[in-house]
Amino acid sequence: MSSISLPTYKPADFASGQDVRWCPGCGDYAILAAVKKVLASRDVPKEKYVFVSGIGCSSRFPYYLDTYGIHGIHGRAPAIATGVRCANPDLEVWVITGDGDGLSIGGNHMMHAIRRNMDMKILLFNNRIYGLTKGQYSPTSEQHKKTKSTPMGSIDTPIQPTGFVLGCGATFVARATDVNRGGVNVLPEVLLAAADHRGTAFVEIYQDCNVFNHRAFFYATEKETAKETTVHVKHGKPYIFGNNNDKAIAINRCGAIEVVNVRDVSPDELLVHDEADRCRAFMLTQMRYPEYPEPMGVIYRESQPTYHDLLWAQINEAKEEHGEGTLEDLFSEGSTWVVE
Amino acid sequence: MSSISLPTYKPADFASGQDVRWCPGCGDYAILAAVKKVLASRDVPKEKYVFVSGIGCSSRFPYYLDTYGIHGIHGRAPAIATGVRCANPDLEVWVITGDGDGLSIGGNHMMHAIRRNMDMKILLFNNRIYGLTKGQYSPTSEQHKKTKSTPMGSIDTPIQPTGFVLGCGATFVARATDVNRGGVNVLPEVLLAAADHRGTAFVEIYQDCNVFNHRAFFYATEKETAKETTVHVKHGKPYIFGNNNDKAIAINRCGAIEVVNVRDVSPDELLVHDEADRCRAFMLTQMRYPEYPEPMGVIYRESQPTYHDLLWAQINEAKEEHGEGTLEDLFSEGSTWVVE
Amino acid sequence: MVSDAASSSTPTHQDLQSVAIRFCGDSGDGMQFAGTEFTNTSVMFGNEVVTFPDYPAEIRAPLGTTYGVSGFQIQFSSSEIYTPGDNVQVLIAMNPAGLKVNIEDVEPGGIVIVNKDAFTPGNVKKAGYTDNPLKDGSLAHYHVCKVPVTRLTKESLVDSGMGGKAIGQAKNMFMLGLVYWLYDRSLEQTIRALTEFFGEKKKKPRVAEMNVAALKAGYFFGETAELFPVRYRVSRAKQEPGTYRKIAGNQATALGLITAAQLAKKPLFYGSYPITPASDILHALSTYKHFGVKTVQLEDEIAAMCSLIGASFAGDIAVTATSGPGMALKTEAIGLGVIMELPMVIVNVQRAGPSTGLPTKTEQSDLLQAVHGRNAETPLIVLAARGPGDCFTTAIESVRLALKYMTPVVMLTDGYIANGAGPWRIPDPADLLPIEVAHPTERNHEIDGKPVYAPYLRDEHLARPWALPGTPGLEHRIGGLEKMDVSGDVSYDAENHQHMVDARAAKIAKAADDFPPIELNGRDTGDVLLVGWGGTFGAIYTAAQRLVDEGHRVTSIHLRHLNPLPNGLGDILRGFKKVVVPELNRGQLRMLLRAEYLVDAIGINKVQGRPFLVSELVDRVKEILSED
Amino acid sequence: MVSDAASSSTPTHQDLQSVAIRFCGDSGDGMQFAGTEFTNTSVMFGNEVVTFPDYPAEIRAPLGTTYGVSGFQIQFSSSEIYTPGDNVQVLIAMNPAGLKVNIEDVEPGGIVIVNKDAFTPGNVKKAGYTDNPLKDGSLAHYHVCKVPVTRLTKESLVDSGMGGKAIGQAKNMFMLGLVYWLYDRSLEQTIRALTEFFGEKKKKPRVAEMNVAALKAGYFFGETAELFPVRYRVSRAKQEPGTYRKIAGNQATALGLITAAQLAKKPLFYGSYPITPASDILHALSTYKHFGVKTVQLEDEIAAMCSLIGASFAGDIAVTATSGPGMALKTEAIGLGVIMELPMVIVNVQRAGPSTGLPTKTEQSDLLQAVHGRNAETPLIVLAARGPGDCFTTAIESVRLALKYMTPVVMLTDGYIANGAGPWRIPDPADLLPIEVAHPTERNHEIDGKPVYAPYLRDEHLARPWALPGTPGLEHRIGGLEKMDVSGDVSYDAENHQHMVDARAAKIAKAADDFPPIELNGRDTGDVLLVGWGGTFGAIYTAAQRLVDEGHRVTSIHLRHLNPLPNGLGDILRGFKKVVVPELNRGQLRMLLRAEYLVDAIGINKVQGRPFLVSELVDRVKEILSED
Ligand SMILES: Cc1ncc(C[n+]2csc(CCOP(=O)(O)OP(=O)(O)O)c2C)c(N)n1
Ligand SMILES: Cc1ncc(C[n+]2csc(CCOP(=O)(O)OP(=O)(O)O)c2C)c(N)n1
Ligand code: SF4
Ligand code: SF4
Ligand SMILES: [Mg+2]
Ligand SMILES: [Mg+2]
Repeated sequence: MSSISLPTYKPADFASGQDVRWCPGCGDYAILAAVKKVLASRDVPKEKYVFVSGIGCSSRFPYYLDTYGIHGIHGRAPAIATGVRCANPDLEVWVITGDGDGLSIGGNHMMHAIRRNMDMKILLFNNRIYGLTKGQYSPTSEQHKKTKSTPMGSIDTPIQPTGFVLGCGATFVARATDVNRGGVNVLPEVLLAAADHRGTAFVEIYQDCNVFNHRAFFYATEKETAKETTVHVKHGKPYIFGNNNDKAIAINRCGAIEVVNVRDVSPDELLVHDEADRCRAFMLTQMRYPEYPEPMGVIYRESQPTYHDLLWAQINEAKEEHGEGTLEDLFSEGSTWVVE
Repeated sequence: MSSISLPTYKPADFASGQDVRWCPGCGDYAILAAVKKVLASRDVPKEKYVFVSGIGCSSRFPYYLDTYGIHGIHGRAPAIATGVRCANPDLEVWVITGDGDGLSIGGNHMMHAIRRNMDMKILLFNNRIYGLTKGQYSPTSEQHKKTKSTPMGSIDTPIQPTGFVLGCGATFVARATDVNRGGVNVLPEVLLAAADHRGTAFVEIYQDCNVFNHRAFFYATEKETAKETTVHVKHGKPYIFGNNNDKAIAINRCGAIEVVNVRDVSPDELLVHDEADRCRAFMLTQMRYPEYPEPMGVIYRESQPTYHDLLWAQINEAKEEHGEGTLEDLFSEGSTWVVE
Repeated sequence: MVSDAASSSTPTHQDLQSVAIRFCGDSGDGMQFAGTEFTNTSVMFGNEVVTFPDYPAEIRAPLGTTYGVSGFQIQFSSSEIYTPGDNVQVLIAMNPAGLKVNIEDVEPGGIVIVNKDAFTPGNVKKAGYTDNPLKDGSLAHYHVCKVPVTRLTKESLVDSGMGGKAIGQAKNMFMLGLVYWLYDRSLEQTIRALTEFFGEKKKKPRVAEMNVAALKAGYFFGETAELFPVRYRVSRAKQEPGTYRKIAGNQATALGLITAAQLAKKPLFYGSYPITPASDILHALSTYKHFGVKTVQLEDEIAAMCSLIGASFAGDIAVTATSGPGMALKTEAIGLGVIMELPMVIVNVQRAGPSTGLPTKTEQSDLLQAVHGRNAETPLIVLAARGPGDCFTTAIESVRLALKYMTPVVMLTDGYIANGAGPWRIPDPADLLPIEVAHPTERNHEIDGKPVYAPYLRDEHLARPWALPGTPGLEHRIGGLEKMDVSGDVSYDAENHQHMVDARAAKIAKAADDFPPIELNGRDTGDVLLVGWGGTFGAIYTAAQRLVDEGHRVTSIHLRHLNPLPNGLGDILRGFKKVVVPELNRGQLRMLLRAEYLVDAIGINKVQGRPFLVSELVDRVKEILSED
Repeated sequence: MVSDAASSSTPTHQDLQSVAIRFCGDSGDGMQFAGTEFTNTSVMFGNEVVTFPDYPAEIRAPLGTTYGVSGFQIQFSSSEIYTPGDNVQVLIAMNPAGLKVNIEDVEPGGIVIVNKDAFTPGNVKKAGYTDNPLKDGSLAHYHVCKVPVTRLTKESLVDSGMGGKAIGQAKNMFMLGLVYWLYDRSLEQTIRALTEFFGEKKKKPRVAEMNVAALKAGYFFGETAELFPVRYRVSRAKQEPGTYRKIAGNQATALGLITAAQLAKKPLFYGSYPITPASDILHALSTYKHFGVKTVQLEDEIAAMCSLIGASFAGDIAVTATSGPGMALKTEAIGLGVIMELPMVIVNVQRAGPSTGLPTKTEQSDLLQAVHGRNAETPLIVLAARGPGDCFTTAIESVRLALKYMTPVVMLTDGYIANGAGPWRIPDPADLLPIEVAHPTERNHEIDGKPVYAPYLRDEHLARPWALPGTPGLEHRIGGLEKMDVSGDVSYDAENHQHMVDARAAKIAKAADDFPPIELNGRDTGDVLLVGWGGTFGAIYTAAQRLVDEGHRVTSIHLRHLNPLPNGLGDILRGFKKVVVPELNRGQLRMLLRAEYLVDAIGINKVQGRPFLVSELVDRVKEILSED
């Protein structure tokens, strides 16, 4: 469309030059690499990006990208990003958070950024543990997990992030893994879709914490199991999975999810993924390993006006109605009188 | 079961004697009366009740009940109640909150109390407005609403409380209206069910704020409309509603909700309410006026161990394993040596 | 003396210098409206005016109870005044509860006008009286006018075709009309206001008409009933020439913020969460979208504060306002603002605490929180406004300092000045100094011969540069970890930490060089120096004047700048035998002055949710003068 | 002098009074473990020991970089010591980065043992050296032992059947073995620890065996390689008779809290959210469920603090711990605790700020936040522990005061003493005073002749009664609104507010009567009084001793009680020409002392994330002594 030639980037152009300080083997490295690739593939000049994070291992992310960035305080990245978002509609805002940062202390900002459809991409690095503080359980840790703070096993029921954000009214919900040595590596596809979404794009990324919760998601990333334990969802495509692509997801008469054998259903009767169906999406997010395959890819997407679109619309409307405000107008509003 | 005779109460026994200071015509009065009735109808001695609230008109509630009570700080009632709950398993804990208190500033504590299945009843008085601070919009206010803080109309998408708490993993979700001049007054039934639930019982109550948001829920409470705009859900019973009881809720092949005419379906084919189906419950909560009738009654209920049950179980297990701790044990743990 | 509406005498005119009058009644009685209208009429007439609205926390407290009483006090004068008056000369009581709560503040011989119809046995009892005070002789020291306001209002509106309830709500206008008559005021302003509010805004022209009718009926009743032996006149005050309007503190704050943004040629971002008594700033600002003002109501005060971090980073003038409990929640994020060295203004409209406290009452007890209430060494600038109109000036200065020193600034006001109103001389926009802001567009430094953007390279004021996202080549990342001087990289280096802690402190300390010299109200030596800050200005100033008039060697100063303290303050303090610090807290400025200057400052402290009375200060200073 | 592992001489024994030794290397090199084991062995041997672990914020910072260096310093002694030592006599450096960062702190002539194998060109460069420091003569002032630790460890474990990675991880044990040999220490304690940790806890007996083998190999290498001309002996310290154990500050806090709960015969509720360096208290307490301890990890610090309100209301001993940013978040709810007058303890393990700051470094910069950091007038008790073992005592006193005065108590520790460890003499439970707690079971008051429960009827200490939910007849409701004296009903009354504000303040002020008298380290008059608080005790005490030894008229006191300040402090301060306040902040206690006593206190301030060196204090005090 525009004839101005945009810079073309290589992923390495997005490296900030700071030494990356995650533990060797940390899943965060793979995510960083994938994000750099996606940024390089897009038409957005790098000075337009603002990466905002909270506190946690994952939240160190902005330091490693040569864009604008804020390493905030614990749990508050969506709120900080809201300020950035409202101040300048030309920027592209990404939030990087962890399962503790984004869902424990920061759960409320997450909820409200999402319900407001605040235009930002939120990548939640879910390693089911507090990494930076050295291994306490997090809101996504499985019940009975033994950690530093739960030597007898945790007694909390974990939150299910994608289901939670659907309940908050999210307009874009996706899931991917940091790496994939088995099935399809959906991370690039999901990141790109998130980047292109207008509104809050929520992406849960299963991330291996090599030190405090190693192998937590190996069922979903390793060759031996990935195809049986995950299902790659794509709009308009049936929910087929399994080592032999022989299983599919169906919905029974009462509206409940079932796993069926592909051979038992005629191909055109196979249920296909409808990105725009929130209730279906909710069902998909309730499918948990090991009972069900877990959905990967874009689980839900709808197009809604964003908060800042509406904000600027009101500003413009006000200016049209009242004219651009001047100090003279401002001061002399209401009843005035003159003393000579 | 027990032979000790329990006190029998009249609702008036639960009046604290403090003058009730809500505005004339406020929906809170009806809720207070209903709660007093339910308390009086139960076998629990009144000193066992602790009512905890945050800040807001609704949060004045505990002052008016002659039980133990804490009028807390804004948004924090579930967290305060968590402390009460863990300290003494014999008490019965009720949380009273508003749409601002419980879902704006307090959304995070709401989410976590719910996911932990912290044993408490949470009554959320939803008047879709900030009452106490004189009329700003709240997280449940409809988009475009003009309020003191949104003179051009609010631009936030409202949160849907029952859907939100289902996404948080709630084990009990119900809805009622403060009064009902049309259909069935489900408030007593819902309060009683909540009282009897072990775990977090979340109850949304549509409440009229006579001063700042009058008539917000009249569609659901008034004679002319209530039967068409609400559907009373009961476990095992079909979803029949309408002035002539001629409409019902069904689920289509793709798992989506539909309104059907009762005559078009054979009676035994009518979909019946299954309290234990979370995905169904989520669908029900997505039904919003005016497109759909809104569900009233117990939308979801499941039985899960409560947080404090598990907490005490660990304490008892530890005591069994290590014996009741003594200071001698405590001090002399690990390596010690003696200086003579 | 109790005169009945029926009794009569011929009124003559008497000139007064100033009058304090208080309207009171149930919170549904429209006393705030009546008081506001009386204020408007008086300021437009040309009086000096100071107001003090005082209302219960409940939206509509139960009728007839003392805790449901809503009051509005106005002092209007032909000379300069700075307080709403210690006592009132006139009390308008719409019901027994109002009378009960307020009668003590009426001067002996003062006028008390009551709505006689409201003194039913039930109401009398509800108010906590055993006997009807209109009958038991307890009001003998006052000039009491018992007017059957309810009945007269009804009768005067009998032809309006309105329902009884609506008519009942016009009582306040009847009463106001009567008071207008008594002080020889024009009804014009109020008639216009009623027409605009009910007629145009609410689209209820008949309600407007009815209220106008009641207003006039009250006025005419005054004329015909001959209740009062005299009518009073308070003539115009000599004011600086100019165009004036009435302004309340919160409104002035809003206007100041917009003005500052315009002067800086930058958009104003206001992120906040409602809380009494700060919400009115949000309400006001949200009506100025055509000034490019963005008001965002967030989920809580933490989010509000954090939104400022983001908005400021991205280049807006970022402001929030709150009150005590909200301020507590913001402190963590304010610390982030301090270490990121981003400009922003946090307005704290103080209210009585602790905790939820007395949410609609005033207090000055958040000063130490503003100065010290964050983890670690987090110096920032703290200013306080002294009165409603001064909120405008203070807001502009707050923004100016925030931008110049790249720092969060806390601006303190309080419930008393936020809700109180007075006349405000409208400034000429051309007289306002522009606020300079520069955003780098080029790399500002070299490392190893390569040009880089160094976000912590300080200027002569020790302020760092403010490069905005969107600027090519200046990409940088900052946050809450300690950062390396100049480069802004994360640094755990010990000496660097010391350096940065010291630099942040030095920057704030240096800001004092920017403050105007302290103004003395009086001579620079003497027996007592009164040192005040914030909304107590009027009472302290007036008390000092009165003490000087009585021949005492007393001077007062009023600090706008509380951190850093202004240059030269120590010398001023040392010029006086005694330093006395009146505050609506237990001695917070006093503690700062003692620590800084080692002066044995004495406090006059009051923590009652109400402003000082001038007489309290005068009496206490006299005691102090006579001690030793 | 650089001796190679190959060179040899016959070692003799030399007795030393004390030695400071520092282990350093990559954060993955197991330096914390080695240091801890050396500490354990030393304390069990009977030395006085003070430790200072210092590690980077990253879990596993990139190998070989200077910011990834992890250090652990121990001073062990045959006489009383209070600090880990300003400089070290021995440095163990596992890699070039460790050497680079730490070499400056080694005394001239000190021993430097390096893992020669780690000095590859790549590592040397990564550490920021241009040349290999082992070869360029830059270490000429030290006794450097270059040991090929990697190779020797490998060789010694070649038959272990373990993989190269596991073997590589045993290097630290080889090095530790060598050091044990040098200081003539038994391997017993560490062998037991390795067996317990790897063998029993981790169920990896082969890893345990391998580490034991490496440890022994290191020891034998010392014996055979004859690297050192002498071996050193630091004999047992004279300690008070009793049973001892080693304890770190956070562990002592945990034990103190449990002890206090047992002394009060009440359950301990601990509600918290993880944050470095406070999390270890949570970790420790969560292993004591058999003491009835309830540890709840909440969603954030606000929830944690609020859970204390609920738990305390319901009758538990309610405690939380956090650090700076978390403390900021708690302040609103602490205010609620103050007005509800509920007992609870908030532990703040201070770390370097502002904001996230330097999260693993120590600082004392939250004192003013503890005292003033809440909205409105919210007085509470503030205590600070002076060392690891003292955390135990301070925790008990905090609980005791909280219960007696029905108030939140803030207990300050810091990263330095929380992680640092020393020997602790185990008290005899019978010597500990019980803590009395009474819960009313009967109505305590009458109103209009009817018995009622009055939750704000104060006792002789001005404390209110603590009736628990579940008690029939005492049902009551309290919260954050100001309450009527005695009855506890909501009250907006002005005089009552004044009374309650004053009563809360008076109650806290009175608590000072409970504090033990201030102990002077030295005479009660002199030239300089050093006033310290918190974790700087060791450095200040030692500095004062040294100054006295050098003939200066110096005394030191160390305050445990920071709010209210202890009785008699003013008199003590006035006994000295100068009052000097050393703090790891910019002068927070100094400001409190100046304000309270109008003394011109001088600060010695350091904000570098590290503790004071004794020499820094000594030098600075000498300067001060020589001024004027
Ligand atoms: C207010 C506050 N509370 C607590 C902390 C300590 N803290 C830092 S990161 C973190 C949790 C990290 O977990 P997560 O968000 O899952 O990130 P990860 O390290 O696992 O990537 C905590 C509790 C803090 N920095 N600030
Ligand atoms: C920390 C804090 N922020 C803000 C407030 C002000 N405030 C009191 S109640 C309230 C909202 C009330 O709305 P809601 O919870 O819906 O209760 P309602 O009054 O409508 O029953 C607010 C914003 C406060 N008391 N404390
Ligand atoms: S602790 Fe875990 S999440 Fe953090 S950097 Fe290391 S491996 Fe990654
Ligand atoms: S403001 Fe609304 S919610 Fe509050 S008491 Fe009045 S009617 Fe009820
Ligand atoms: Mg995590
Ligand atoms: Mg509400």
